[in-house]
Amino acid sequence: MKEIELQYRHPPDLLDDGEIPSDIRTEELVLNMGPQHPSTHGVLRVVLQTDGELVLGATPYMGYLHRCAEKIAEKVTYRQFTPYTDRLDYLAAMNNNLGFALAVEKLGGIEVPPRADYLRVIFAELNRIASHLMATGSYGLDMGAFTPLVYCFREREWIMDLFEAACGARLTYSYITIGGVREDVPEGWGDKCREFLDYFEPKIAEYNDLLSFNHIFINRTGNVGICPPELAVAYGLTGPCLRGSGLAWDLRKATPYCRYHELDFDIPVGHGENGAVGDCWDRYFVRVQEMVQSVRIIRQALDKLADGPVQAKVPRVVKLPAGEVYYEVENPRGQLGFHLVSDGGTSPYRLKIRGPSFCNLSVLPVLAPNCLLADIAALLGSIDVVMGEVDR
Amino acid sequence: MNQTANIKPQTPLGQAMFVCERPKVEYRGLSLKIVQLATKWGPIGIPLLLRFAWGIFFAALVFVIAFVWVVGRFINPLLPWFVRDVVVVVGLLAFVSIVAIIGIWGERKVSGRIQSRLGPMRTGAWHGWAQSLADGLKFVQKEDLIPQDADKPLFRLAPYVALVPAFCAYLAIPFGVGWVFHDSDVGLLFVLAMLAIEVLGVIMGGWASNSKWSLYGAMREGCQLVSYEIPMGLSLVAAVAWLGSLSLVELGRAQDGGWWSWLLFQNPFLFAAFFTYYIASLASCKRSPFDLPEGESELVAGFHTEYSGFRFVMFFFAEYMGMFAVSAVATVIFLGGWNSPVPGLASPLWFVIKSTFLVWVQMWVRWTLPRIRIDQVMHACVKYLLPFTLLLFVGSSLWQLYDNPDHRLFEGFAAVVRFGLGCLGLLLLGLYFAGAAYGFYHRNQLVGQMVRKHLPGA
Amino acid sequence: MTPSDIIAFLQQHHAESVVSAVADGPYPHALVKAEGLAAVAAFLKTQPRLRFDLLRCISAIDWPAKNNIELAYDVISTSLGHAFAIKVVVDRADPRVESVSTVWPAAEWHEREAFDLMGVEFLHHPDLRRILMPEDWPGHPLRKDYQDIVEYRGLKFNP
Amino acid sequence: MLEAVIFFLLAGLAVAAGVAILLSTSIVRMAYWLITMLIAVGGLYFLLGAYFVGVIQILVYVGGVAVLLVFGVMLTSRQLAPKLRPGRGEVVWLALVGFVLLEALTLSILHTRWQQNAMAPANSVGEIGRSLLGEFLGPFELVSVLLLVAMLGAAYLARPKVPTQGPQHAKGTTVP
Repeated sequence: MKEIELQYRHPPDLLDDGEIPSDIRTEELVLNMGPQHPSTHGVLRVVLQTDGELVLGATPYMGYLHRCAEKIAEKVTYRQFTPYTDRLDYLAAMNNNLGFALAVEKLGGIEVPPRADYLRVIFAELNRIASHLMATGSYGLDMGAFTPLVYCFREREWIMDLFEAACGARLTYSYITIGGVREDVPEGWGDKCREFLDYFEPKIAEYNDLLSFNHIFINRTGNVGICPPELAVAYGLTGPCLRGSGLAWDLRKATPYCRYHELDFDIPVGHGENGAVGDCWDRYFVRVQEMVQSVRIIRQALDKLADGPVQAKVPRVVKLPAGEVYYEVENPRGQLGFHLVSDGGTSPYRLKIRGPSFCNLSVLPVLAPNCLLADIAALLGSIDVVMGEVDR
Repeated sequence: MNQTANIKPQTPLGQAMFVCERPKVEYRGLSLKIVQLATKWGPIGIPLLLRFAWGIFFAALVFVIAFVWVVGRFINPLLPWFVRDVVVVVGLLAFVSIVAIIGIWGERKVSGRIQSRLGPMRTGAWHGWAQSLADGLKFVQKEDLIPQDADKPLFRLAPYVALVPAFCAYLAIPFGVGWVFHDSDVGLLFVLAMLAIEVLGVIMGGWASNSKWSLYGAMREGCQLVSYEIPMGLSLVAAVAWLGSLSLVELGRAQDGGWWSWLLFQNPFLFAAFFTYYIASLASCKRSPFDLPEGESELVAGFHTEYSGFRFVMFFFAEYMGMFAVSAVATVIFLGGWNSPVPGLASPLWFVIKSTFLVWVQMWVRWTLPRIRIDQVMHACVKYLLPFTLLLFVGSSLWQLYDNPDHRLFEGFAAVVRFGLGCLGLLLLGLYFAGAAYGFYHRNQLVGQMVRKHLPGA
Repeated sequence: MTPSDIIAFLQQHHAESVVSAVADGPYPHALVKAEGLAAVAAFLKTQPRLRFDLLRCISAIDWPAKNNIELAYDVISTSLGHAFAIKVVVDRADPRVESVSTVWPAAEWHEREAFDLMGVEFLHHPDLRRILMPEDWPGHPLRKDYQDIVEYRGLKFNP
Repeated sequence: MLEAVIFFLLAGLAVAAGVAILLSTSIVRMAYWLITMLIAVGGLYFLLGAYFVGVIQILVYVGGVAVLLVFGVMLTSRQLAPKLRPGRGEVVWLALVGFVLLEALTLSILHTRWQQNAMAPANSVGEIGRSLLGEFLGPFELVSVLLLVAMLGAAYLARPKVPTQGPQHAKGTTVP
């Protein structure tokens, strides 16, 4: 059967050292991890070929959450598709909205007022923090530490509160729309946001004490699933996975959108402090450091936020000129790309979505061999896939 | 287990995705009776039970106290030995059940507090104390699932094999002088033997489930327990060699007379042996960071993945009973058992308090640390714990050799070290209580203003 | 390098493969013959002045009116910071094109997706299977003329 | 009276388990029957007042040896429920060997002069320790050397199959 015939690049024969007689060798076991498994973070199925605890090969199978977003896009108008982008990476809905809005604006030549641009930056970065909180917390959970998850959720709740105050939703916002943001933030929202940042910044040190520099945690994640930068680039890894491999590549710096070029921030990269560069710990810690940078960005953006309109003059039914565009933004999980083809109508002729998790996950079969079974959880958690985006 | 690599499934690909028909469930025998009773009386009985939970709780408390008093005062001397044994065993059963029930509730409260939550708050009137009772009722009503290709007799037997030895361990644990079912001269070995049998139930359940995740859990449990028994035993042997007895009652009695006479503070090697024992006992109870057999992020639920209903509860009970049992052994051997910190107040209450504290620390560790990987577990045992405990054993023996009236100078040195160790222990305890008090005082500052309103009971 | 420089550079070295190019507008790209794709891809990746090492996306666009399927390869260089795209047009009835997964391993899954949803066959792909749809799903859903199926494995769908 | 009842219960269990080992075809079941028998025999030791031997029987044989046995059976068996059936030729040989053993046991039981001794003192741990390190010191040390050799052999066989974690993870991959 095709399904369980695993495809190896180089089938490792780790057991054959020429001395151990073959009859006391253990046999290989095919282990079906998922689609429902606590550490696959959704409905991912990984077929593992194992020898005892040693994983010899892993083949991911996706499609359990395939909702045909690209096909739906061809049937609905541009504005109507914004809520569907919420469901791609449901942990970073603001960023998805932003990517789609920017792609449409690029093709339609729509200018966005400055206040909307700064609000977009603020909300995108807040959502980046929320998403990274989820990633770090659930990574602790994958490693068997329950408490960081709850702490991270405690802070995430606050961000959800801020989002709720701005747009009324806690998960699927559809707040950043074509031409700006849907409506202005309520009175005093900026102060609440600052209050949150003041509260949140010291908490990052707390996570580091509790989890990042925990000896067991470092032993579990350091030197595990090492992805050298060449491999990461070759497999199209982006976001924290690529930066964890030591490559300072961030679209917010490389091809700045919104107002990121006016804001001052650093690109954290993995240095291999606790193992080799590009191991799980590096990928994890890049996320923690990115939260600090996001806080910096939000503070600056809040300072620059001046009164003004938050919506450009865009007709109710958006009509784009015929043509195409490929636009990418830096999402919490990597670069989210929209390849938008228009034939001059009111709905996209074709919309291809490049989910960062989709590309990040493709490196799993390469990194998984020679890991232990428990390392698969570490690996998957550090790649931090959201299946809504892999399957779209 | 290995057939899967060779034998291909007969069903075509993707078939399992679209199974619409649910297998019909048939209740038979006892399960049928329980489900019938539960569906008939549950909707009335459970709310009533919970409404009068306080009353029932106090009534039960009064009844148990009266029962123990009457048995101890009047019935016990009159009865033939086997009837007395039955009574004591029933009492012990009640005690370990309460330990497990309170342990399960306590674990949830502890985890809640550590995670700046509240834990169960609704069931029962006060801090959700009846939560484990409600859970028990739920579990009894649950469907008793057995996987189709499971080895059914072994699958049914496994929870008992896990539970019964965990209970049997209590037969030799003394709660005080005279408060022991059977004072054997090999009591310590008996407890260890019983805790060693417990692993059989786990392996049996893991294997009989016919699930690969369960099998992995069983394998991990097997390796882990067999290896960690050695450092655990060696740490205890150091203590046993110090006092020269395997009888738990003797060991406890020898530590009479204040906290400085506890074995923990007798020499630095025993002080370290307490911690090696405690670490090894965490591994033998499958507690975090050694909870690999049931590591839920890796193995779903490990060896009890396929268990549901009351069989699952039995595994759960076995775990909490085992936790208390190893803590009880640590208490008797290292912490002076039922002896009070100041001389003359020996009581079984001290024993329970100390053991509960150790169980509490197990929970504390569990909700703080991540899980170790299996190769690190084995390395930690073979490379570090085992040589270290051997060293402790040798060191403790040498210390004993010199610590006698013939070596005046050394005796003075030993006294100083003992005093220092005692102070260290007290300091640690004081730090702990200070930290706990600080955390309690600042409990409202853990969460922000906007977050706090989401907490239940806020 | 600006898109026009890249196009000029490409036309200089691979004049026989590059059909046409668009240097301005929101989507600068070069249209490449299907036969020359592998060579152009390797050139883009390895040429020191281009170094397009990160394949961002492969998009397949169905054009029933033109009776072809366009494949767009969006690439970016992490070392030089410039972005570009190349396009290939394949026949709609028999879409075949050389796989670029030997140049960019990232293409492997993108090509599987294009195969799955658009029915483009990639030659010399190491593992060309469906990726999102079930293995036995009829048709390629993202084609413009795709008809919704009414039944799949005994499961009836509402129209 | 009660002791006799318990004795017959335990002895019956031990014999039944022994027969069950012979009759069962699943190797895992056999292992569990063996454990049952070992526990029953341990119970007999308890009944005899030899607590130390009984406890050691359970601790070592049930807790250690049997666990490893089950473990090994689980890991190395070819199928999920391995069946063991002797071949035709084997049956003859096994019957012969069994018969000879049975004969030898029966004869030795019949020809032994059974004498009733007083029970050994209950506190036997010290006695055992003294005799082990006194009278039987030579054999004791010999056995420990044997165990050491066995341990070294086991360690040799179980040399790390897990590759040392390091940057060679991605060695097998082709990065163009």
